[in-house]
Amino acid sequence: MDFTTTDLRALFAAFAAKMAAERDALCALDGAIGDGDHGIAMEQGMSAAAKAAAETEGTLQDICNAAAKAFLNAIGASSGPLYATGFLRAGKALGPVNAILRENLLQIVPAIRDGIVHRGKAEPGQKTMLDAWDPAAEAVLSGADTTTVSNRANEGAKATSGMIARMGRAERLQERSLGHPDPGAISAAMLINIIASAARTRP
Amino acid sequence: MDFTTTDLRALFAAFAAKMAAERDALCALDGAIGDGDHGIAMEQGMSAAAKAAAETEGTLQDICNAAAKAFLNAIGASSGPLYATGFLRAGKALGPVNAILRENLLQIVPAIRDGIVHRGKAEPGQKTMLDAWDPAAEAVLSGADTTTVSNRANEGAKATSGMIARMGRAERLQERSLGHPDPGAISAAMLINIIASAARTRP
Amino acid sequence: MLTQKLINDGNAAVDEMLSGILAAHSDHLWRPDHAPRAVIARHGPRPGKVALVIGGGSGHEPTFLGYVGKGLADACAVGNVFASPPPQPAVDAALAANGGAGVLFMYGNYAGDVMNFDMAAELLEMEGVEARTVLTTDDIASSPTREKRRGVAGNVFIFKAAGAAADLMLPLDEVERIARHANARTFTMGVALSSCSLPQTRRPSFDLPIGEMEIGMGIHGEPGVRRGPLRPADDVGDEIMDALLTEMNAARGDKVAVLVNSLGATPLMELYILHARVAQRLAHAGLTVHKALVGLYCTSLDMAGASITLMHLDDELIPLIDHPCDCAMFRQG
Amino acid sequence: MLTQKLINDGNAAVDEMLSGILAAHSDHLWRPDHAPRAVIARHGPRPGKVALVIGGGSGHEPTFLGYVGKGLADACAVGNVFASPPPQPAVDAALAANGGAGVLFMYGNYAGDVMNFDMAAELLEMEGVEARTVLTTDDIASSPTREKRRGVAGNVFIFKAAGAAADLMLPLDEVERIARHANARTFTMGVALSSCSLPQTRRPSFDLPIGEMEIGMGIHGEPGVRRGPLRPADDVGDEIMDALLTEMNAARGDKVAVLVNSLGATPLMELYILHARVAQRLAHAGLTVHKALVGLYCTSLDMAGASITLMHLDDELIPLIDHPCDCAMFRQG
Ligand SMILES: Nc1ncnc2c1ncn2[C@@H]1O[C@H](COP(=O)(O)OP(=O)(O)O)[C@@H](O)[C@H]1O
Ligand SMILES: Nc1ncnc2c1ncn2[C@@H]1O[C@H](COP(=O)(O)OP(=O)(O)O)[C@@H](O)[C@H]1O
Ligand SMILES: [Mg+2]
Ligand SMILES: [Mg+2]
Ligand SMILES: [Mg+2]
Ligand SMILES: [Mg+2]
Repeated sequence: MDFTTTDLRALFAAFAAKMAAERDALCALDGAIGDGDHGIAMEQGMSAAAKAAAETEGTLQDICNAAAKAFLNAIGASSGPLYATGFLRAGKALGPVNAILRENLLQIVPAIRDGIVHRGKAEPGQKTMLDAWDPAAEAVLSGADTTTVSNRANEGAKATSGMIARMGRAERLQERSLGHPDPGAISAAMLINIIASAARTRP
Repeated sequence: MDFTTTDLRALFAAFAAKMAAERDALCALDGAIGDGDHGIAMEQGMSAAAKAAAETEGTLQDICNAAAKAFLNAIGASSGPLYATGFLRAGKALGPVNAILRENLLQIVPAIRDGIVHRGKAEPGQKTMLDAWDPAAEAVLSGADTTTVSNRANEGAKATSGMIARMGRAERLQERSLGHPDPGAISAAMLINIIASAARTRP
Repeated sequence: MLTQKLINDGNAAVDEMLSGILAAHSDHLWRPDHAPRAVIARHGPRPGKVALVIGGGSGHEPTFLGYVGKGLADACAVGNVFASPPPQPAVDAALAANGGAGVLFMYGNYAGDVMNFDMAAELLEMEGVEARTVLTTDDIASSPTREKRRGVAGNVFIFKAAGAAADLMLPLDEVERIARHANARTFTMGVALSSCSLPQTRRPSFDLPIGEMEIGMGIHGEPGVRRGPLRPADDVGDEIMDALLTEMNAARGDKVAVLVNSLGATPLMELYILHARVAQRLAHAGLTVHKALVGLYCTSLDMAGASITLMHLDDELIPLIDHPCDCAMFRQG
Repeated sequence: MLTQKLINDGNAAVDEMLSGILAAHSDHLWRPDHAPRAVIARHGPRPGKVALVIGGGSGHEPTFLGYVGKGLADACAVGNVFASPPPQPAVDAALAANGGAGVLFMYGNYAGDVMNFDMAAELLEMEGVEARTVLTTDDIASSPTREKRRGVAGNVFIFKAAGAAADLMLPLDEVERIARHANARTFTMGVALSSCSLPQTRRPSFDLPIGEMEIGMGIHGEPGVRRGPLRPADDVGDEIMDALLTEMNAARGDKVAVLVNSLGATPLMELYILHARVAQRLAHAGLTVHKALVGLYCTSLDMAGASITLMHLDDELIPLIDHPCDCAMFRQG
């Protein structure tokens, strides 16, 4: 079964719904080691991205580009440039087409990862969203199934609790960042889980 | 037994000790219908008055005058001019002498009352300190004993709960002042009780 | 539990604050050696000028101290927290600022202040210095009768007008008349969103549950007209503006000065959100905003909340409100 | 329970605040129609002048908006609460303020701001406008390494020096050099006495028990160096001054500018008490206070607490710090 522009719009809508539902929990995580707004940024960003996606005619890439721009302009912050760049790369990976094979959807995971790395210059292990995106991307590239991709993302996000932050606001906390998961990694795992579900061929 | 300048200094010290002990309770009463500082004013004022009394050589009147001035300069506020004027009148009542008959000490109650009325222009029933000083003063003038004088003061202070304030900060509260006693009347009753004890002939 | 404050000994708070103010603003302010609670403008007072002397309790900063300076008040008597100063510092302030043209005392209408400043005025008369008094009574929530009202944030505009009149070397009669005129045309109402706490007790002065607000609260935490659920800023603005506009009774095309004031803990973001509504309401009423101040001008220690003041301008008040002034905490022109 | 705030819809707070600011300060500020989050000085920008463009998240008022005006910043890009603005308003602000002599972006050193403003600079280069960037890094508590430090209240002095240089029509190279020089000589450290809460969540961003304080906290509520019992103001002042003086490493006789800043909810009384200690310590260190600011200059929403900033002045910085400026929320000279 194909993954169409309708499905891509639904994917962004699912991102937005999840971020809205998790807003306060993500803010609380960010409050512990950051500035308490990550849930707000993700909710507002994804809501704008979903709206732009819904309103955009055109190819999968067009929709991703519109979502990227809307996400960035709605929020700025750290997440804005990182995900905007990620979505632009996702659009490139999907291509200027109206549909792809559903099993190929997982390819946006490494694409988003690359965009985040390009923009943020972080490395895995520095307690950022990359610690969810990177293991999930590697899993995709090694041909793992959707469940494994999800698991890698979840494990990676969870493992940030044991890391000392080396990027972003939490960097200045040093040892005090230990014991708290990175909010960006937690929200990243949520997004990856949604992508993985969408990549599963429907019955 | 005589009431001497030493006893007068001790009386101011007793005022100061009581106001220090009741500071927070009086502040809480003032917080309900005023600005929350009555306990602080009375503590600081009486502490300054006691210190001035302790340091003043001279007659009973000299000591009262010094206490009045110190009380006023330490606090200002509403209580400052009212009690300063009251203490000046008390000094006049005690006279430029070194001792009086202890049973005559009660005469300072109407004297203080008169000072408060002169300065503050309040009438009984307006929910002020006068509602303790006035019934106590009337009791003294009608020759009542120390216990009765104390009782009148306590009853008068308690009765302010049922009054609508017509003077001072609480005046603007109208009906909302009902149900709360007037902090100035409560502290006044405490002072009157101390005067009444001091007026009892020691065994 | 004690409230969170950056202080040392609560009883020393006012004197330590004054040390800090004098250290920071020695170019604007000085104190006579014998009168540590009298603060005098370095550049305002001069021979032949009416001395405007303001004062009141501490805890309202930048009121009153912050308004001492050229073009505004000449001196200030500083009381304990929420307590009128005693007469002596008011006398000392007046004598230090005296230019031989008389003294005008201005302060908020509170029983304690009236008693203490009246005693100060008596003492001054004994020294041969003529002293008049104008009470500020701008808090419309505190009484239906103008004379019984409290003086609150409107002080800023009222003192400003009187200070400008004095700076223009008008005689005492005129300065007094203008001060009364300015007061009569100034209207304030506020809401509190939290209690404040005194440095000496470090306990909330009163109990205001989360989710409620006190409408018409005074700047010492005196309870207001009523308590009700906390409403959105626009509704709060509307309730206050309805009351102010009714009281002010201005004609379309009239000019006003506006002050949206924090009671201490409410930050600028909220004040400007409130001001957005105030500006809408004034535009809707056909009134022109000649001057708008938004910020901390008359506070109540660490209380959260805000007040709105309108001064109904006229041809006499406009140049006085525009008159330059240079105070430690308020500059203009 | 939701924290007590005078707001309407939390998501609309920044835009409503901007409406209020534009309503109150239309004589100082304007916005391009197409760019509601770009705020431009009415009187600063002019041909041949380097455009100083500042910006960052909201919630720090009067930082950043309040420092837009003649003699200081030419324009400002306004982000959501505690969130860097996206590139577009920074581009719009820069284009509106552009005088043909290049643009200098200045903002605090935060990952988000760096990414967004770098994108803005790239976009500007594509439009043929030269854009440079100087990050402020004055928060000594945030890292032992200068380049990794956050920018906090020291922004006021650092922007001030750069703004004065630009107002003096110095070329871009010089303005940039001076901005770096000013930043390198500015040192800040703060303590928080309470959490803040975002308008959207109205919940405390973090948990700070009564009786404790957070030393070295950032202006977005980022945790600081350590948490400890709340100490008297003098001890807090000493701990901060010890750290600042060690970092600054000035010689006796050197001059400093001082800023004692409220994080939002801490009122002037407490700031001046703290400043009294700061002044003592500076006198004891043999340093001369050339300028002292005490008040709300760089806040963190409704957080209680304060920061102390020292700028180590030299012959180049003194006239720049003294240079007149006329902004909506900050005036001098
Ligand atoms: N350079 C970076 N690379 C990757 N992720 C980053 C980087 N900097 C920050 N992050 C992520 O951004 C998250 C914070 O996002 P958010 O709260 O929206 O922004 P802000 O820090 O501006 O408030 C962090 O939890 C972290 O995962
Ligand atoms: N005119 C007056 N006559 C008598 N008592 C008064 C008058 N005005 C106020 N009071 C008393 O003063 C008390 C308040 O004193 P205090 O709290 O020390 O002063 P302030 O009101 O200045 O804070 C009131 O409770 C009331 O009893
Ligand atoms: Mg964040
Ligand atoms: Mg009181
Ligand atoms: Mg009082
Ligand atoms: Mg943020």
